[in-house]
Amino acid sequence: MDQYLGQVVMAIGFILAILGLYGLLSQKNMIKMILGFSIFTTGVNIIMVAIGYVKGGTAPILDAEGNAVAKFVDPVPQALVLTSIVIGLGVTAMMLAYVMKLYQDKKSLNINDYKDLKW
Amino acid sequence: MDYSITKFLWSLLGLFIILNWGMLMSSTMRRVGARLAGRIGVPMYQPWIDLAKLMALKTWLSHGVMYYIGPVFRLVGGVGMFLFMPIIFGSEIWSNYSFSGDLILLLYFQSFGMLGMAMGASDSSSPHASIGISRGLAQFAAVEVPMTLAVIAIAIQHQTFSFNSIMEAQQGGVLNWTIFTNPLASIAGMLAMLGAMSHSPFNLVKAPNEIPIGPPTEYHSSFLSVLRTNSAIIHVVEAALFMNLFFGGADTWLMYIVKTFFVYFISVFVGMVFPRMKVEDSVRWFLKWPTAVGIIAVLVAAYWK
Amino acid sequence: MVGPIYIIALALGLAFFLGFFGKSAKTLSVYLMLAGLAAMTCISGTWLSAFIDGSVSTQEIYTAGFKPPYSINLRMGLEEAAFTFIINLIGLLGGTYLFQTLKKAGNAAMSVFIILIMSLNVIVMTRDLFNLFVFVEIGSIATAGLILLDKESKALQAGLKYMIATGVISGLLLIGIIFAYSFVGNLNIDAIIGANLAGTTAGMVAAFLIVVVLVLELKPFPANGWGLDVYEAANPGVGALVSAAIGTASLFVLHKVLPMAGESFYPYIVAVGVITFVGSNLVGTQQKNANRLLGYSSIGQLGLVVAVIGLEPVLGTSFKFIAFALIINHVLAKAGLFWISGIIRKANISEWSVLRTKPALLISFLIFIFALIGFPPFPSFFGKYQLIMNLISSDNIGTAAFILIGSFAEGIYMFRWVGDALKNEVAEDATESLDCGKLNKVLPVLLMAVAVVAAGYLSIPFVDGAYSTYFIPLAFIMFIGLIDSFLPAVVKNVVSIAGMAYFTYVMYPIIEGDLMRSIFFGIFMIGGILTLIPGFAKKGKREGFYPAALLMYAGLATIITADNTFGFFFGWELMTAGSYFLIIRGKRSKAHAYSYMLFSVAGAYLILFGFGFAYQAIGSSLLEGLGEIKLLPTLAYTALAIGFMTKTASLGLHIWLPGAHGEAESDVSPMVSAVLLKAGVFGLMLLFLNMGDNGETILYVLGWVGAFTALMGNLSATFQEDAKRMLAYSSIGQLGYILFAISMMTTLGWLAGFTYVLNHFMFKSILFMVVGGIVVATGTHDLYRMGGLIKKMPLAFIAVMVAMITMAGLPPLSGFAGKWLFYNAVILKGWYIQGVIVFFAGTIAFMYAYKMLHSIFFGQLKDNHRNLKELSPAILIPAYILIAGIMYFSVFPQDVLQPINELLVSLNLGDTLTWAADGNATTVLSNWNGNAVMIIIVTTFALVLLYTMLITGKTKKLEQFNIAYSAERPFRPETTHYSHNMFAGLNKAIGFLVAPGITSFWNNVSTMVMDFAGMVRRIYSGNGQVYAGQIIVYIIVFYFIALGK
Amino acid sequence: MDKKFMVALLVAAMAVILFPLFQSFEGGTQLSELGQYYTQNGVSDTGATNLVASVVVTYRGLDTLGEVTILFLAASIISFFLSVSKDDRIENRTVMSVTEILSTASQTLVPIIVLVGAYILVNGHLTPGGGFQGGAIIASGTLLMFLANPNHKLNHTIIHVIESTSGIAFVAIGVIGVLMMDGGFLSNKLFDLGTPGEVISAGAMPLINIFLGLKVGTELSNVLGIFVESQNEK
Repeated sequence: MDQYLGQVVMAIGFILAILGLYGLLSQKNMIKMILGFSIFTTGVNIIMVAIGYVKGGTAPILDAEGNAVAKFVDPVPQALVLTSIVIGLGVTAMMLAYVMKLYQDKKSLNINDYKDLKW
Repeated sequence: MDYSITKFLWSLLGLFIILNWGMLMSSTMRRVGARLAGRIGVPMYQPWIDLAKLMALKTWLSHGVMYYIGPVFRLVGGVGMFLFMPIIFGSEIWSNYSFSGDLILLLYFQSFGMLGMAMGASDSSSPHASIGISRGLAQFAAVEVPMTLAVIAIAIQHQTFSFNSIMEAQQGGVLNWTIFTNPLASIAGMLAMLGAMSHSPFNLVKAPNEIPIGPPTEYHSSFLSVLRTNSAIIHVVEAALFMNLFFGGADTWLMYIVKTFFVYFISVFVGMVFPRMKVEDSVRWFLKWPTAVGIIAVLVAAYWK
Repeated sequence: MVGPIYIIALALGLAFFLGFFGKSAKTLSVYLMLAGLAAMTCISGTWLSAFIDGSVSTQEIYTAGFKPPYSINLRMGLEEAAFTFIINLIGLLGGTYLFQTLKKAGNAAMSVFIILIMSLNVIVMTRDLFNLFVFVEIGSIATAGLILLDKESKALQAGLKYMIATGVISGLLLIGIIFAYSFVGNLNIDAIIGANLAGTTAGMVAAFLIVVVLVLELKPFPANGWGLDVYEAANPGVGALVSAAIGTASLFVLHKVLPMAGESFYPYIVAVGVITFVGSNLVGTQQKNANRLLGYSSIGQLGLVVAVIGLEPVLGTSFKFIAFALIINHVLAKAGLFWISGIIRKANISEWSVLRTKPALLISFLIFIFALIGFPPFPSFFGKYQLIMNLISSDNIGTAAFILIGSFAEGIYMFRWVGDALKNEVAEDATESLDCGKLNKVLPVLLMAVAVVAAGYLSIPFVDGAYSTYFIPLAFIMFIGLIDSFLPAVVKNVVSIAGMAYFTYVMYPIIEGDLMRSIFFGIFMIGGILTLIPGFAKKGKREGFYPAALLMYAGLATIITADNTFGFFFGWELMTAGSYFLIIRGKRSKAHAYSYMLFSVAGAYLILFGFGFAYQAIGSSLLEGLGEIKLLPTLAYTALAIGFMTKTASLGLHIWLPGAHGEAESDVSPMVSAVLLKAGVFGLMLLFLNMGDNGETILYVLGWVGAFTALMGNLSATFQEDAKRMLAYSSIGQLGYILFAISMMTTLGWLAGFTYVLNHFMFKSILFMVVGGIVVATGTHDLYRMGGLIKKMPLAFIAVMVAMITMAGLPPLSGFAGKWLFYNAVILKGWYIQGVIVFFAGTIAFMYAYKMLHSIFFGQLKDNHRNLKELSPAILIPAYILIAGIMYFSVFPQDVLQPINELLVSLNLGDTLTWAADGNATTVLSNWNGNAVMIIIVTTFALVLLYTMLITGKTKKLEQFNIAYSAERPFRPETTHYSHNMFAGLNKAIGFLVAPGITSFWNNVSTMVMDFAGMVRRIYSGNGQVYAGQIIVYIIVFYFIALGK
Repeated sequence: MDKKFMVALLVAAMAVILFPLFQSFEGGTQLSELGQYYTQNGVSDTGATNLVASVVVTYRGLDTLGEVTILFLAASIISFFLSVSKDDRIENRTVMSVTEILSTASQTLVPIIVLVGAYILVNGHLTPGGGFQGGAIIASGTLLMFLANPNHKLNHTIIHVIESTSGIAFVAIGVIGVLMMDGGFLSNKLFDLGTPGEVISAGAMPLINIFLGLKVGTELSNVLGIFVESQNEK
């Protein structure tokens, strides 16, 4: 299992990203679209984490003396994913706010009802 | 360039001969026409009497300056055409002022009198005058097409626009005449001539009999005498033009008279046989057959060049 | 110097600081924000000036005290300084512009605004890939926030679509970045570029994802519905930011990151850019909403720069200039237009006529539009010229062609817009919605307008063949423009004529000794002065007339004096612009000026295209290159010929002329007809002299085109009832003669051509001046409503008669010289049938000459014209000066034609004409002595007149109605004036020849383009989800085309 | 064609494009160049034993600043356009009553949550955690409060003051790094790096973590508060 941990997590990441994309593109309900988007970003985040994986590695935290006790996983993707999560959060929050406001306007969550601008 | 008084007097004499010959020809034709219609016709001297009478009638009336000058333009056109073309081939005395230009000059100078006349008649304010002019111009434009084609074919054939050179090329026997060396161009040219002479069937412009239409209708007395003078001159000059181009020109006055009479007779004869055409029909007709013949003539000439 | 990092610190600190105020102290907050933006602008500005001085070198800024790649670093070099400066400046001016809106929206909006600008700075400066991602996201979110400034439902929808689209692409960007990190072990952009990421399949996919997302940030056609909605729905102030600032930053990023994907990827970026440029502009042709239209244009312009970025390896040393010129042009013009849109507050472009109430804004608007289309003297003109030259030099002919097509498509809607603004009625309540009371709205617009002109001036050193002297007449025109609103027309006329005379005096030495140029220079300059004189008859201020006229003449002069293709094209475009503004002044000229402009622009691009081949041949702009074209010479020469023929209005390209010349103001018509058309002739002559053996076929075809143009033009003129249109069609016919004549490429042909050029210049000036004056006096264009004016205007009549006799080519006037040369040339050349067509056209010319003389001057005087007087001396004096010219030419043709003959012999066109001392001209075929003809005819005329007077005596004038008319005496002039449908017989016989087939052909073409555009734009369904799907489709298609192998 | 089917096709094509990426992934055999550097030099460079924290706060401090900015932006924008004017506001809207258990539990749990958050935040440079994590936990306390009492009012003034102060402080620390230490923006070496493993160590990192935590915590709370309050619109 350990042998393929990286690949498994990576696969999960890709599958989630693709599924999230599918949800975003196929659901008419805007809340569900945002859920799809969330799943998509989660998948991407998982991919990022998986990239940093090193077989047999542990969290990149040194012991109290500041010595490396074990083989570490890559700290960089972990740091990046933190940023990525926050960005995803910000974007999702904004999208939700938009949808709330749109719903107040037309009382509909169907994306097809918001086509005032076109051509 | 000879601008001497002698030259001037010789030309004046030529003009006088031609004027009288033109009037004679006109009365002859009127008689011929009358005989064909079973009438006796006017006496041979009728044109002289008419001219004298018209000249004697002093008019007091004019519609305006252009009305006055219109006949002047017209006569200048006729006289000018006469002056720019040599009368007798090979004769220095009878060469007129042909040194100043050649066939091209003549072709364009034709229109000089027409334009002046048109403006003069227009100045009379009568719609009939301008109706006649508009028809005349339309027909003239169409006639010019086969005419131009014929001229170009001849120019290609002889590689010149000069009257003297064209006539020279036709010397030495009837078979050297353009009508035999270049029959297609001649046909196109002669057909164009029918239009240029404005006889029936292409005389809707003047249409003298049925309706009072056309520029000459607007003029009377001495103005009309100027126009009559011009028409006598122009008939001969036109005929001489075609004679020079197609029938070898004239090297004596006798030949001149015979050949111009013959050319003139053709146009009158056709007129006696065919009824008058509407202007759109005549435009179509000129742009159809004579033009087709002319194009073939040009192509053939270009091929043989 | 203040470190660039302070831009970030300052902006963020200020943004956070504004949070203290909560909802209070809004005015103070706005001022603080503007102060912050000003400080940011200053920082980048001082860096920029230091870089230009060369006093600093590129700086690397390390954060956290560690060297890259271990920490994030920023770079400040010349390019970064320039781009951040532009962005900050747009931020500052945009913030100023949005002052009231931001104040109303509150402190949060101001924070968002300043953060947006800050993020763009970082995007430009950062050299770290992930950092780039973070700040791109900041930019996106900030934009999504600003879209809501107006809190409208449409803005909300647009914002959501924008968020969905950017969300999807940023996720994909992240995948690309993390894998790039995985492959290279690094996030530093320079390190990744150095590591050959694209070397492996997976690495290429990663690089592809990064690049394609950055391309998508630029809203490539057709995956850009979300971007368009933003432009349409957002406050125009925000649209300006999106288009100018964000677009600029995104372009820089693409440029920065593109090397990751390797050399082989560049062509695809070119394709993406070109497709966007062409597609977006084409679809834009159907658009009427101003902001959305600006969106289409923005996307198109950015696409053009994307293509240029992709062309970097091809463009070499010119790349930076071209890219920067196009960007700066786009930024300044587009920001200005968006801001104007916010002031105008009219959604539909047809209501933009309200601009006319604000001249400063109107002029700015025109500057921006002409800058966008690439007219001189704006930077995009320089950029596009150099771009096309380099593209063709490097054998990228297709790319060059598509870029020109895209530019033309942009012209289609831009000039429709200009037409609407200049000509549509201003509704009474239209000014109510205007929002230009505040200086902070108007000032940024004016600054942009000044800046775009200045940027054009600064472009001069970068383009081969561009001289600063080209700007001298422009400076004079600007001066005239400044006094335009204050002074009466008379004063401006004097100043203009003086200016032109002085300019002629100064410029003449440049071309002295070159007879061909001298002739055209004479026509343009003397013609210019003479055609300005009738302006003295006009009253009022005539705002806009003098700048336009002088612009045209400046262009014409530049065409002649230029020694290189750049100068020629510069002049050509100035002339086009000037003449457009002249033509559109006519009351009913909107549609005609529009079609004039479209043909002109298309022709200009063809010329530019052809010039590219000349540039390719010799590697510089010199005109000599025209003769050296080796690469596709037939294509190049054909393009040039068609380009010039749009100006000479040859058959098929003529449909703009009758309306444009016919509807123009009375003193504009002679300018654009008698003078302007000769520019096309000059171009053709220049071209023909250089074509050599490659041009045989082209010349042969053009000969036929010329012949049919002459026939069609004259025949159409004959059937016109509108006096000025008749003259306009007559111009088409005359230009047909000229085209035919010079296509023969023989001394006689060219001599005929020059004769026609000179004659047409003189008689058409007279005709348009006098007839134009009569049209104004009688208040009608219709010939059949005039009549009998010879009694009222005898001098005008004589002028028209002389002009008409010249036109008809009757001896003894100079028109016959052309005819005589023609006959000789035709026979010697062997173009018999074409020649006959031309001669037929000549006799037809005779008909409309009569129709015009008769209808105006003869026949019945109308009751409402009984009080008319002779035309103003302002018209008659220049007309009679020209008549004197015709007379001189008629009496002494050899004085004019002999030098030209010598010139033509020296040009190796053959020596076939000899001149005798007495003026007799001889060819192998014919002779003609103009002098003698004149003497004989004048003498004969005098004698015959004398004779007539002798036999006639003194006459008395008849009353008007004293005529016999079908046995009735008429009492109304209208019933007795035979003019309408005068040549009915001819029309019945051959009228079908001029059935408007060509007009309907072009109508069909334009309908087809419009329908196509209408069809394509259906992809913008308005559904945000569909837009996201389109992005995915775009990526997939792009991937399989670029990497599918 | 069915829309969903088409979307599925699209997504499948996307998967095909992404597949080479997946295929190239070898399951983590060795550290990247950067990772190696950080594990070897991270402690000596920054004095923090939590390497992730040293990357987040120091090496990639500018990203973190950007990240905070994004939250700030989101909060600002949402507050800007979801804010309800006083006239349209219902002061106390009736909501489903909350169970005794939830309201009581929240009263006890919230302080503990905040405390945990504070701990994680302060020890960010030593143990897993840091400013973001701590801030997020603190915000979860706010969430619990709202769940227990939807009509709870946040004091926006305090939130704004904390938010702005910590934001400005963050930027100020960065600028001081440039001015004083010549070490570059957001340098960690403002203070002595100290002994790795101790609470007061790792230079400016703990301070930054605290400001970061405060900012994140207040911003997330703010966003929650706005969402809740926006439901009060008539």
